[in-house]
Amino acid sequence: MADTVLEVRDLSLEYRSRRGPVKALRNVSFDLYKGETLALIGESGCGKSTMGFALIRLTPGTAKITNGNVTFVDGPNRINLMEMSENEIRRFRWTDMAMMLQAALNAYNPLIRIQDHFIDTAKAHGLNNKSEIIARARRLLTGVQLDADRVLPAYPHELSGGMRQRVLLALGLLMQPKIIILDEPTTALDILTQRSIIELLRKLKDEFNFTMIFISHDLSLAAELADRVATMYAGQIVELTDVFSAFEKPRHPYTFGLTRAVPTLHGAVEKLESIPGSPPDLVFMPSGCKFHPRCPFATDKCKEVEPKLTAYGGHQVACHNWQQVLEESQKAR
Amino acid sequence: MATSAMLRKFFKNYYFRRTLKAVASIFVVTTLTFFLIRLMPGNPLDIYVNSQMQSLGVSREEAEAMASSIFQVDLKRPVLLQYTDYVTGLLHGDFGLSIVSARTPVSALILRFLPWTMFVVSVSLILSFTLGILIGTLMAYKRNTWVDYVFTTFSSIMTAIPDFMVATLIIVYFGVQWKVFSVTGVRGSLSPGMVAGFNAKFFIDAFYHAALPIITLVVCNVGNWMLQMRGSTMATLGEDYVMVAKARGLSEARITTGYVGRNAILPLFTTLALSIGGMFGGSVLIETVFTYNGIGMKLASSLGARDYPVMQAIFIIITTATVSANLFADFLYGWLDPRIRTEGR
Amino acid sequence: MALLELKHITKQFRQGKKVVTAVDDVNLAIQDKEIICLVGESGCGKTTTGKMAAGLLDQTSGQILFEGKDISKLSGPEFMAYRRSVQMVHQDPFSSLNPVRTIYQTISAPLLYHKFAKDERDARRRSIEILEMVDLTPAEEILDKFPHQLSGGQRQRVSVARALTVNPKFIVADEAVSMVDVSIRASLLNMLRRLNQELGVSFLFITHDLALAKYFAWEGRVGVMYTGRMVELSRSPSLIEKPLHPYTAALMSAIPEADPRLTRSKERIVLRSDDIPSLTKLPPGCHFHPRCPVWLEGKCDKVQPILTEMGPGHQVACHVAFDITGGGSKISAGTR
Amino acid sequence: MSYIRDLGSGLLGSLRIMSRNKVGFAGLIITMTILLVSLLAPQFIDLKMTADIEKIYQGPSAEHWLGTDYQGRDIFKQLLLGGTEVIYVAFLAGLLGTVIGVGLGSLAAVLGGWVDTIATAAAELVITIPQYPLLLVLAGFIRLNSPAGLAVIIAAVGWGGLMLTIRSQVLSLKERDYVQAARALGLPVWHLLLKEIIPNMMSYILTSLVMRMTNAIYGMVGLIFLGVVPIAQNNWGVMYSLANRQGAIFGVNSAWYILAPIFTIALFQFGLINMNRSLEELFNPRLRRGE
Repeated sequence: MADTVLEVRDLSLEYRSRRGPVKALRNVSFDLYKGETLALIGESGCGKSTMGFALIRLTPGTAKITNGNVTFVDGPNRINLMEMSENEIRRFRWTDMAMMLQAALNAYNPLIRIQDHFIDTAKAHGLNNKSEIIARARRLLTGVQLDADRVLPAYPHELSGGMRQRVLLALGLLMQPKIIILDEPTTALDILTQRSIIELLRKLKDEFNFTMIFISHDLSLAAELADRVATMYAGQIVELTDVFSAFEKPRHPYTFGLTRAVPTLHGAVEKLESIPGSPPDLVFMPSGCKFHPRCPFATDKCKEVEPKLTAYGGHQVACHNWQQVLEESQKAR
Repeated sequence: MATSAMLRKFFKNYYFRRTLKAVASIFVVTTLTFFLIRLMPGNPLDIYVNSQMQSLGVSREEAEAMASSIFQVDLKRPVLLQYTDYVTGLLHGDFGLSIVSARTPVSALILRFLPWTMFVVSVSLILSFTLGILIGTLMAYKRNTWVDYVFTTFSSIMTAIPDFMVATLIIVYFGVQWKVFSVTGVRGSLSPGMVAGFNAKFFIDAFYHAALPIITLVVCNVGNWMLQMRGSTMATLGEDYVMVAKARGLSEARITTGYVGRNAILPLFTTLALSIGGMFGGSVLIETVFTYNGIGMKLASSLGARDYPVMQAIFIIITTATVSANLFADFLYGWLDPRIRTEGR
Repeated sequence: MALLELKHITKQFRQGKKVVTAVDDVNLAIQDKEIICLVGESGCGKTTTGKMAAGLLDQTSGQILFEGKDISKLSGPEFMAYRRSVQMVHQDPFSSLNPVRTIYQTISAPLLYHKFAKDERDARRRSIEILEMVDLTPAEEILDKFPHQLSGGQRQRVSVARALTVNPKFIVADEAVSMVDVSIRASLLNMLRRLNQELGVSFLFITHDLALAKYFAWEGRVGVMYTGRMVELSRSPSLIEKPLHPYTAALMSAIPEADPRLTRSKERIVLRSDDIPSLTKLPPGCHFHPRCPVWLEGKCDKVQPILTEMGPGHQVACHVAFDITGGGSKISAGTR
Repeated sequence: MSYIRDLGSGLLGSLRIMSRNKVGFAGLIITMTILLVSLLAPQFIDLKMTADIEKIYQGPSAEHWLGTDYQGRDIFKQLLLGGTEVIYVAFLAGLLGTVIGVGLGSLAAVLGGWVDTIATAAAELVITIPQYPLLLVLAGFIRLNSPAGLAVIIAAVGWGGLMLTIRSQVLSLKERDYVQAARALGLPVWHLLLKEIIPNMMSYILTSLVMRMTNAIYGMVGLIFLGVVPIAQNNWGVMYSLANRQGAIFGVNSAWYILAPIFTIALFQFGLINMNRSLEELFNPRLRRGE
């Protein structure tokens, strides 16, 4: 197996709310392998974006990491992010692990020029030679197929959505991070723009050899880009496997349900199936398996015992009845 | 050809149009006051003429002649010409004569009283705006802690008490009951015998007399700025670019000033301009309470004495000051926000 | 006679001092019980077309005929009948319902105003029926809730229910499922299709997602729009299996699909440029020619192609497709 | 009967909702108490308070809770009697200003065209002129002799900001999907405006109403203080003004005479401002907690 670059163990996070703690992440554990592309998929409110933040210890609003460790493995060095000081983690962000938010459209300070975003970032990580920073920014912008002369002195509002997304990628590569987390990298973009960003991501990954986690509600993006897919539900990873197994041999009923809910363009017209019900309230969650109220495979055991994410070969799944799900998914094909 | 294109560009220019609008509103205000004084039934001019006829026993002709010299209108000329005379007068800084301080040009009165008020209003504005921004930012960062609650309570109490009553309270408690300062000593805008000059003694004395109105205006206005800045900062803190800046590993100091602070202050500039008018308004009553010799107190006294030319002139001056300040704040806003600055580029 | 016919519809907006043509000479006839999907990227004019079809926006030029009559010439009551017959369901479940009104208030207002219910009690009964029609149960409980108490999917169902109160013949659904979670999207689509089959409601379904269009309108037609113009309009199977316009083909090749083997083996059409032309500065001739991989110099950049019938029920506005008789061997991307 | 019961339970329900915000509910109680007392006081307290030279400027005592004024009259009684007029002017001016602002703003937004152009230009002019000096000058030019007239003038100088905000809110709200949907359903314009649009601006309108009321109190008391408004009747503003003129500031016991109206006005305004929070709960279902 490939080298691990990130080890996540029992990561838990809660938001404070008037109704009680919102358990957005519950004991999430997984390994990220060097050079791979991992997709985190799931519906809104399943905790996938929160996970992105939690991995660089950036907790939005009232959130608090309550448990767990995130270990960054750099050759012989193992660094536990949870033990870093504020200043250490600040420097760690973007130099080793860059997290790019969903809204690339709104990722820039509207009052300063694009070049100042590059300069600010570089300065925060100890680079002070302005002309060197600009030269590097130029190279990166050219690399994402932008006209640096036009983009650098521009204000954010003067750029189109696709351009802003590209600039964000260039900015993300400024410190040459080992890991890049992308939250919904193509969501607000048009299809053709989305396509060119996908191709660009492929090209950059070849060029810079980073490891990538991307978060998306769009299964087709996962099918297109990911090496492995992690399905999240109610703050947990419920299935983690390579991309082909995830789509072709799903063992979790939720993953199975998602694959049946999305139409394809090329291929036969099949009747789509919805997953009944809606995601659970993260304050008052159901007993046992959190998916059981929506699950056609649920048994009494599911109502009582929450299944743990268990590996069967390279395929990890958290379901008591995964064999039945697998069988059913093979039948449906 | 090139010149006409440039001219066209100039006329379409945001700043040019904004200035034009400001000039237009000053013009409309002066015009309205003219017609209010001259043409309304029971207007000040008629009242003045009647009162002169009664009290002095002069004929209507004579009374109207007196009125002409005071109001700077030639009643024998058609109204429209009177109006153009009036506007020409204004453009030359000629506001007519005071009724009460007979034969004193109103412009002289204004020149005497205006600087004191300008001094108080501008110092209070800068102080309360700066303080409000600092405290408001602090409140947003410490939201839902005791710091936040204390300042929120403070500002909600301060908005409940009218500013001139705060002035009264200051006199009652600090001046009379606790004797922190001498109530009679701070009256006026300078101590008796003080000569204006460019020296420390003069400035200290001026500040000493202006201190109470300034304190009152600051105390009454800072709460508003605090709350606005608190709200604006909280909204900005929720913006994606702040989160991205954190993810980029920028230092807390850089984020607070360059990202949060700058963006949060911007919307306050739009209300900054409007608050100047409010401060002038407040100064009328506050100056009266403190008997501070500014233009506000002059307006109050001319109101009581029905000294119409003075009232009218002061009103026009205050309006002009407010409109100009508005204009300035708008320009400042445009200069600070590239989204407006680069419009039409 | 078509239920609703858009004839040479054009819509221009003022953007500052510039005039922007959002919809440029679009023709579309919607038949009784028909499903038509309008597909395109943002700014292509599909939503504007939908709003004009729903009577919520006046066209700058062109005619809209409802059951053969020009709607600008309808009498008061006739216009009201048209207005009720054509309804719209919006995209955003969070802004499609009035946050301060309960579901009952929202549903009952048109029932009572148009006398579909004689009193409050009757309105309540009828509201429950309609909510059940869109699979919202328990309807009794939902009636007294506020929108913020419902999930996104439920809100979209209420939006559909609200449209159904006036017995429409035609519903414009503008990205009606795109902001709803994937897992419940299918049931919404299935519900809409059932309304089409059982109540005979026609649909103009606007979406940016060709796969959704294919699923929803397989028995109907699909229209593809680009920078305000209709570039291809056809029966769905024909368009999906053999797109004739290079833009349609490019879109289809660009879309990632929820099947790793399929999506990774797709042939990609590489465009000559990624820049989407601004509506204020449209290129001459075919608007797509600066990006088109198969453009003909001297023709595509000079002459604006007209939507022409190329096969049975398959119209396309492209010089190249016209030249290559039989269509898209050169331009359509292979599926495998 | 059942109608009355419904109304009763509706009121109770509203009270329950409003009591969720504690500060707001306190404000509501303060405001309501002052309102009730001011309305009822004239029924029970003798209006004619004769001067008593023996009792000038006495401090608080069992007989005179807040002491006496420069003529030996009871200050507390004056407070009880002095609220009606202030509240009346505040309410009338607030309501008028709000009606003008909301009405003109909605009209301009809905009708558009020249109505919009003129109304917007007028509103922009009104907001650039400093309000209070304008009020003073108007009050100086126009002879005022009734509280209603005063309220009208106060309302007339201060509707600009509200109008512009309402206009832009209506412009934005009328493009909202739910308003468009209601339009497509063939619902009439009054329904769109009154049922779909205005309820969504209620909390803003209420805040503005309260602001307008406090501004009116400021304006009224200030005008009385400057002697521009010849109002003979006893009210809090007159008390404050008389106390100033009689030099009540300078004594220890006499200070009660000036402090009493100040704190009463402050309390009333404090109540009004905070009451608003409770009312917001009532009009914004999203704020209701525990749901």
